[in-house]
Amino acid sequence: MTTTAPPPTRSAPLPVARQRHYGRWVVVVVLVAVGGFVTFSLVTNPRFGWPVVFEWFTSERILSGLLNTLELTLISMVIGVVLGGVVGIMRLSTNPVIAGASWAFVWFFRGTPVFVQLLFWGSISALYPVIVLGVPFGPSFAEFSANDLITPFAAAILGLGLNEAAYMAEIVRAGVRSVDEGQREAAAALGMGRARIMWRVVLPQAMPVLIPPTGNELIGLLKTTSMVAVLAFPELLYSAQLIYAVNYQTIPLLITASLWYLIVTSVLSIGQYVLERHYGRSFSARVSRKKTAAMIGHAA
Amino acid sequence: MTTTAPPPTRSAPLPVARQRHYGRWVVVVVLVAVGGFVTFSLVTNPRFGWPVVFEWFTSERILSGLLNTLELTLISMVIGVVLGGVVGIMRLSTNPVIAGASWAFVWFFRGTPVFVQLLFWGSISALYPVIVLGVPFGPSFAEFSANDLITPFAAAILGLGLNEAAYMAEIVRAGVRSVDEGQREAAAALGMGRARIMWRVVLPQAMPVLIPPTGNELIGLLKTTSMVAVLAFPELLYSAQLIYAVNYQTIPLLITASLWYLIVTSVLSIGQYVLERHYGRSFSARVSRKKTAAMIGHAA
Amino acid sequence: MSTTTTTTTTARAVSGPMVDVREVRKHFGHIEVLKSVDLAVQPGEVCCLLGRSGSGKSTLLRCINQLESIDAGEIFVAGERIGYEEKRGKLHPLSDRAVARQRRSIGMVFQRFNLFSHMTALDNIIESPTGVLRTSRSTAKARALELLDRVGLADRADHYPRQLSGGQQQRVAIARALAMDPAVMLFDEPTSALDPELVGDVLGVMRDLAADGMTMVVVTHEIGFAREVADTVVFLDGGEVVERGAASEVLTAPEHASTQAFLSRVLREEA
Amino acid sequence: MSTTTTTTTTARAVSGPMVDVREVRKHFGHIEVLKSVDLAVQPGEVCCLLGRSGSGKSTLLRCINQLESIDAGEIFVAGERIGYEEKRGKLHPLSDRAVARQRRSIGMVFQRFNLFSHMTALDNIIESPTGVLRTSRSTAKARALELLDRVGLADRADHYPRQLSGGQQQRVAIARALAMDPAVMLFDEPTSALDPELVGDVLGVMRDLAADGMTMVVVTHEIGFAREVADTVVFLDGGEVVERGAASEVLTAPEHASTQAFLSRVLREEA
Amino acid sequence: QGDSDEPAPAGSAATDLTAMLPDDVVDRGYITVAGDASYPPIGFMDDDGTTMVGLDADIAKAIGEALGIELRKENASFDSIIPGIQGGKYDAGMSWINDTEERRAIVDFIDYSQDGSSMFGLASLAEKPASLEELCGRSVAVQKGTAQQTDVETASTACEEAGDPAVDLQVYPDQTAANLAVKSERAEVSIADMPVAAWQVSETDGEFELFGEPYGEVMHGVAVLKGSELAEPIARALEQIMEDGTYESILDEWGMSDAAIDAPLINGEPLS
Ligand SMILES: Nc1ncnc2c1ncn2[C@@H]1O[C@H](COP(=O)(O)OP(=O)(O)OP(=O)(O)O)[C@@H](O)[C@H]1O
Ligand SMILES: Nc1ncnc2c1ncn2[C@@H]1O[C@H](COP(=O)(O)OP(=O)(O)OP(=O)(O)O)[C@@H](O)[C@H]1O
Ligand SMILES: [Mg+2]
Ligand SMILES: [Mg+2]
Repeated sequence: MTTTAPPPTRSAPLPVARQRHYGRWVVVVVLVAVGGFVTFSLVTNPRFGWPVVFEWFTSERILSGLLNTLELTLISMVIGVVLGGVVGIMRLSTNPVIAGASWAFVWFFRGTPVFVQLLFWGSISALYPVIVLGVPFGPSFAEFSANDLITPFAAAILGLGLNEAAYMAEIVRAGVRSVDEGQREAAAALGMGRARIMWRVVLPQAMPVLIPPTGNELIGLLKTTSMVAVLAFPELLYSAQLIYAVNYQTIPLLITASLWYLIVTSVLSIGQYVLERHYGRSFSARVSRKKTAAMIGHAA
Repeated sequence: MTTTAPPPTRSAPLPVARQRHYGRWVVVVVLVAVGGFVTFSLVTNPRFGWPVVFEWFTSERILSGLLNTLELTLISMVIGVVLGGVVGIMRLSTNPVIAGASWAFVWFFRGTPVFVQLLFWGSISALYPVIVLGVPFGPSFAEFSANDLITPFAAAILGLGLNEAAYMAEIVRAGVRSVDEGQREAAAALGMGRARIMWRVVLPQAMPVLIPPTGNELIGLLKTTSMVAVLAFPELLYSAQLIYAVNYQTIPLLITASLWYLIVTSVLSIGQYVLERHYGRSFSARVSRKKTAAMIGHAA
Repeated sequence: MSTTTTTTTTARAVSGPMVDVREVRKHFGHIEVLKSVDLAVQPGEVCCLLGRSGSGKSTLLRCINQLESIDAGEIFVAGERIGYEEKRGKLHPLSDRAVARQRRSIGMVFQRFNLFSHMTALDNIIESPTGVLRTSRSTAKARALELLDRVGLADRADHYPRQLSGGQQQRVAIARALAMDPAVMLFDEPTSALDPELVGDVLGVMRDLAADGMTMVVVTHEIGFAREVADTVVFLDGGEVVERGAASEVLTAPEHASTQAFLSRVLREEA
Repeated sequence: MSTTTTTTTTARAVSGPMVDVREVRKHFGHIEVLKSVDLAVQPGEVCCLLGRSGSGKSTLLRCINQLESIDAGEIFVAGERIGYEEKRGKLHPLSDRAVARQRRSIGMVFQRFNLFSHMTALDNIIESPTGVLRTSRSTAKARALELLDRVGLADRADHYPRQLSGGQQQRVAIARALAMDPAVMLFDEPTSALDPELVGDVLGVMRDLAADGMTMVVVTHEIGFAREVADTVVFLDGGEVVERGAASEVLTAPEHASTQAFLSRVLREEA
Repeated sequence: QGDSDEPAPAGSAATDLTAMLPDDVVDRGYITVAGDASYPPIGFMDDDGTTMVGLDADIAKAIGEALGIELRKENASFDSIIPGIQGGKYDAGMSWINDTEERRAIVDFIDYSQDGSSMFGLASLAEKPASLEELCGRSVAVQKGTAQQTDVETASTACEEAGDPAVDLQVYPDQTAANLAVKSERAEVSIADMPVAAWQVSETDGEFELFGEPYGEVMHGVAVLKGSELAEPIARALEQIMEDGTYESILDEWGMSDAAIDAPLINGEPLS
C-alpha cells in the first residue's frame, strides 16, 4: 500500500457501483447450458423410452420389488446398527481379546466383497449341510438342515446385516471417540456407571458425528441390496432385470428402477438433513457461536 | 457413603490382592472358543477346497484380474478425488447456481446404483450413437462414434469415477467445514488469496478429517470394481467367476478372490493407519493434550 | 445473586479428616508427577492448592476422585478407603460399581465446566440424582431448582449449556455436583477458563458454599480468593508439597523460594 | 526476553490519520451492531478499544480488515480507501485480489491465536511473505528468526503450535503479522484466552511494539495495560462510541455512566 | 415298469412311478427344480413376477404329473444352479443345461432335448457372418460359462492358427448384458441356444436377425446330483410323456419341434 495523498475530508459519500464477477458468470452460464442440454436430450431422445418407463413405473412387479428392497434395507440396517454398535464399543475395550475380536470382525467383513458374503450365506448348505447348535468341540443340542434355517431371505439379511455391522462399527467407534473426554469424566465423577455413561452421556452427544455417515451408509445399503440378485431374490433392480430379460426394454426399465432409487434416496436424504439440523441445533457450538455471544451479551 | 469409624492411623500398608473381572473373562472365553472353532472348521472342512485355492491363488488369470482391479481402483479413485474435490468446494460456493449444480451432481450420482451407471456408460451408443463436440444448441466442431470414444475400460472408469466423485464431494465438503473458521480468517488477514488459503491452509488441516472416510471409500471402491463384470471386463472377482463357471469349483475360487481382496484391503488399511497417525501426530490437540501440558510445564 | 435459601451442605459428622491423602505417589510413564504427597482436610475446612502449571495439582484432585489410579499410598474420604476394600487382611481393588458409589459423595468441578451439552441446565442437575440415586423426578427437580436459585440461575433452568456464558455454565456445574449431596467438593481451577468479567459470580458462589461449611479442596490461581476464603493453603511444586499452613500466613509470608517466586509472579500480573 | 534488535516498524509517512473510520454502520440480521462509528488513529498512536461483551469491538476491528463488509460509511487505512475503488465518480467494490492486497498492510492478532496448526512457528511466519509477497525463502527466514527473537522465542522456531503454550502461540502470531510489515496492527483481546501466568509475556511484546512506534488498535480487558501503554482510549457500548479521549483522563475519570460501571466492574475483579 | 405300449391310465402310472421315488422326497411332497428366469422362452417370469413359466416349466409340470409329485420351479442365476444342487439346495436343475463332460463330474443329466446354437445380431450389420469360421476378427458377445463361450474360444484359436486375427470375445455375466452389448454395437454378434436366439429375433420386431444356420447340436438335460435316486424316476416320467404325446405338444406350442428327441437318455446313454 503506497501512502498517497490524505483521504478526502468529510464529503458526500460517493455512489456505489454494482460489483461484477465475470469469471463466476462464465461458470454459471456453462452449468446452465449443460443442465439445459441434458434435460433437453433426456426429453427428446426417443431411445430413453419414456412411455415404457411410465408404463412400468407403478406396475405391480416393480412396486413389489421396491417393497422387498425397502424391507431388506430396513432389516439389514437395524442389524447393522445394533451389531455395529456392540462391535464398535467392544473395539474400545481395554481387554485385548475383546478389542481384537472386534478388530477381526471388522477386518474380515470390510475386507471381502458383499457379493461373496451373500453367495457364501446363500450356498452355506454346500459347506455345512447341517447346522448344529451346541458348544464348540462339546455336546450339541439341536441340528438343523442349513437350507431350512437359512432361506434366501435369511441369507440376504445375514450377508447385508453383518457386512453393514462392520462399517457401522467403525462409525460408532469414531463417533464415541469424538465426544470430549471431559464429558465422560464429569459423568464418572457424578457416580454414573459405565453403561449409563455410554447411553445417557456419550451416545447422545456422538449423534451429530454419527448421523451423516450413518445416513450415507443407509443410502449405500439401499443400493447394495441389489446384490441379492445373486440369491435370486427379486428386489427392485432384479425385478427390473427379470422384466427386461423378457421384453428387451433394457434401458427404460433400468431408468424405471433408477427413478425409484432416486426417490427413496431423496426421501432418506431429507430425513438425514432434518435429523442433522435437529442435532446440529442443540449441539454445534461452532455454527451458533455468534448467536450465543449475542445472547450472553444481552443477558449479561 | 456412610461416615464410619476414623481411618486407621498410620500403619504398614496392607498387601494388595489381584483384581478379577469375571464377566469379562466369560466374554473372552466365548470369543476364543468361537474363533478357534471357525479356524478349526476352515482348516478341516474339505468343502472349502484349500488345494484348489492354492492351485489358483497365483494363477495367471487371477493375477491379471487382480491387476485390472488395482488399475481400475487407482484410476477411478484419482478421478473421484480430483472431481470430488472440485464438486465439494463448489458446494460451498455462495453462488446458488454453482452450489446447486454441485448438489444436483451429488444427488444424482449417489442416488442411482453404480450398476445402472456402468450399464449406462457401457451402452451409451444405444442412446447416443454419435457424440458431438460443440456448443449445446450451437455449432459442432467434431463428431465421434460413441463406442470409439468410450471403450469398455473408459466406461468402467467413467462409471466408477463419477460415482466416487459424488461420495468424495460430500467428504471434502465435511472436511473443509471442519477446519476452524479462524484459520481461514487468519490467512485472509495475512493477505492470502482464496486459492492459496484453500491449498495451503484449509486442505492440509482438513486431512485428519478427510483421511479416514477417504480410506473407507478406497476400500469400498476396490470391491465395487467387481461391478464392471457387467461390461465384460475381467477384474478379480469376475475372473474367478469365469473360472468357476467352467470348472464348478465355486467356493474355492470365491475364497481365492476373497483372500486377495483381504490382502489388498489390509495393505490399504495399514497405509490408512500410517497416514492417520502421521497427520494425527502433528494435529490432534486431544490425544496429546497431556503431553503438551508436560512440555509447556517444563519449558515455562 | 447468591440467595442462600437452605443450608443443606454442613460438615458431616466425621471424626478425623474428611479427606486424608497419605504418601500418595503417581507417575505417568517415566515422569513422577506426585512424589509421596500427604494432605489432610478437616470437615468444613477450605483448602487451596496452589502451584505452577504442571506441578501436579490436577492429578492430585483426580486421584482423590479415582479418575486416576494411584501407584502407592492410601486415600480416605470421610473415613472410607478409596479404591480398595479390605478383605481377609488384603486390599482388593473395588469393582466399577463400588468405585461409582464412592464417587457419589465426592463432588468435582472441572476447569472446562464439562456440562452435558445435550441437556438443559435442569436436566444436567437431575440426571445423576434420578438415574443413580433413584430419587423421584419431582423431588430431584425441586432440589435442582433450589440449587439453581442458590447459584443465582433460577431463571436459566431450561437453557442449554451453549446458551449460557462460561460463568453461568460453571455455576450450573457446581449445582450439579451439589445435587449429589457430596461430603467434599473438589474444584480444579474453576475460573481459569472464564472471561475476567465472569469470574466474580463463580467465586461468589464458592464463597457462599464455604460459608455454609462445605469441605472444599480448591485448585486456583485466584490469590485474592484464597486469601479471603481459604483456611489452609498448600503449595505444590514438582509433585511435592513444598509449603503448607494457614492461608493468612503462607500467602503473606511464604518461606520457600519457589512459593515466593510463584506468588510474586501471579501478583504482578494482577496489578 | 524482548530484545529489540531492529526497529523496522516505525510510523509511516502518512499525513492524516493512519486508520480513519467514518460513520460506519453494520448490522447482522435485525441487530445493528455498529451505529455510525467514527474512529481516527494517528500514525504511531496506540488506541485501546474498551467495552463490555457484545458492544461491537471485534466487529469494528473486523470491518477495518474487511473480514466483515460494512453497510454504510467509509474506512481509510494509510490514506487508502478500504474495500472500494473510485472510478469515474463511482465506488466499485474491489476484486478479491485487491482486497487481499489491502489486507497485507493491516496486521491482525486474534483472541484465539489462529496459528496454522500444521506448520512450525517459523513456517507460520514465512508462509505469507514467501507465498504472497514472493520474498525469497532465505530472506523471509532471516527476517522470521529476527522477529521470533524479538518476541523472545528464538529457540522455538521448529515447534508446532500444539507444542507451545498459549502465550507463546500468541507471540508467534504477533511475529507472523509483523512479518508482512504492516502499517497498522489490530489486536482483538490478545490475552483473554491465556492463563494469567502467561499474559505478561504477550503484553510485554505489545509494549515493546508500541515503544517502537507501531500504530496499534487494541481491544482488551487489561485496564493496567491500557493505562500504561495506550495514547487514546475509546469506549464502545451497544455499537456506539460513548466516550473517547486520552487514556490517562478516561480511565481515571470516566464521564459516561456505562463507562464508569464497566471500569468499576473490571477493576473489582482484578483486586 | 410303466413300459407298456398303451398309455396307462394317469392315476395308476403315477402310482407306479411314485413308488420309485426316495421315501423322504415322497414324504416331502415336492421336488425343487432350479432354473434361470432370464432365459426366455426356456425360462422366464410370468407377468405376476413370481411364477416361472416357459418351455422348461411346462415340461417340468408334465414330468411332475407323470411322477405324481409336484416339481417346484425356483429362480436361480444360471451359474448358481449346479452349485445349488451340489449343496442340496435344489433337487434338480432345468435351464436348457448343456450335457457336457465337465458337468457330468458333478451331476447326472437326464437328456430331454437337442438343438444347436445360433448366431444373431443387428439386422443392420453390414457383413453378417454365417458360421463360426467367419468370426475371425469380429467381436462376439456370449454369456459366461455357456457352451457357446467354449465354441468361440475354439474358433478363435483356429483363426489364429490359420494366420487370421483372433475373435474379440466378450464374456458377459448373463445373456441380457450380452444382448445389450450387441444392441449398443459393442459386439457385432452374439451366440445363444437356438430357441433363445430365435425368440429374441421374433420379439424385437426385426431389430435383430439370425445369422447363418444353427450349428453344433448338443443335448440338454435335467441335472440331478451325481448318483441321485431321482435320475431314474425322472427319466421314466419323461419316457412316459414322450410316449403319450404331451412332450411333443409342449414343444410344438413353443415352436420348437426341431429340438425334440425320441427317447430320454441318462448321461447320453439310453435307458436299460
Ligand atoms: N456473524 C455474526 N452474525 C450475527 N451476529 C453477530 C455476528 N458477529 C457478531 N454478532 C453480534 O454482534 C454483536 C457485537 O459482537 P462483537 O463480537 O463485535 O462484540 P465484542 O464487543 O467483540 O464482544 P466480546 O467482548 O464478547 O468479544 C454481538 O451481539 C454479537 O452477537
Ligand atoms: N494422562 C497423563 N499422561 C501423561 N502425563 C500426564 C498426564 N496427566 C498429567 N500429566 C503430567 O503430569 C504433570 C502434572 O500435571 P497436572 O495436570 O496435575 O498439573 P497441574 O498442576 O494441574 O497444572 P495446570 O496448572 O497446568 O493445570 C504434568 O507434567 C503433566 O504433563
Ligand atoms: Mg491442572
Ligand atoms: Mg470480541
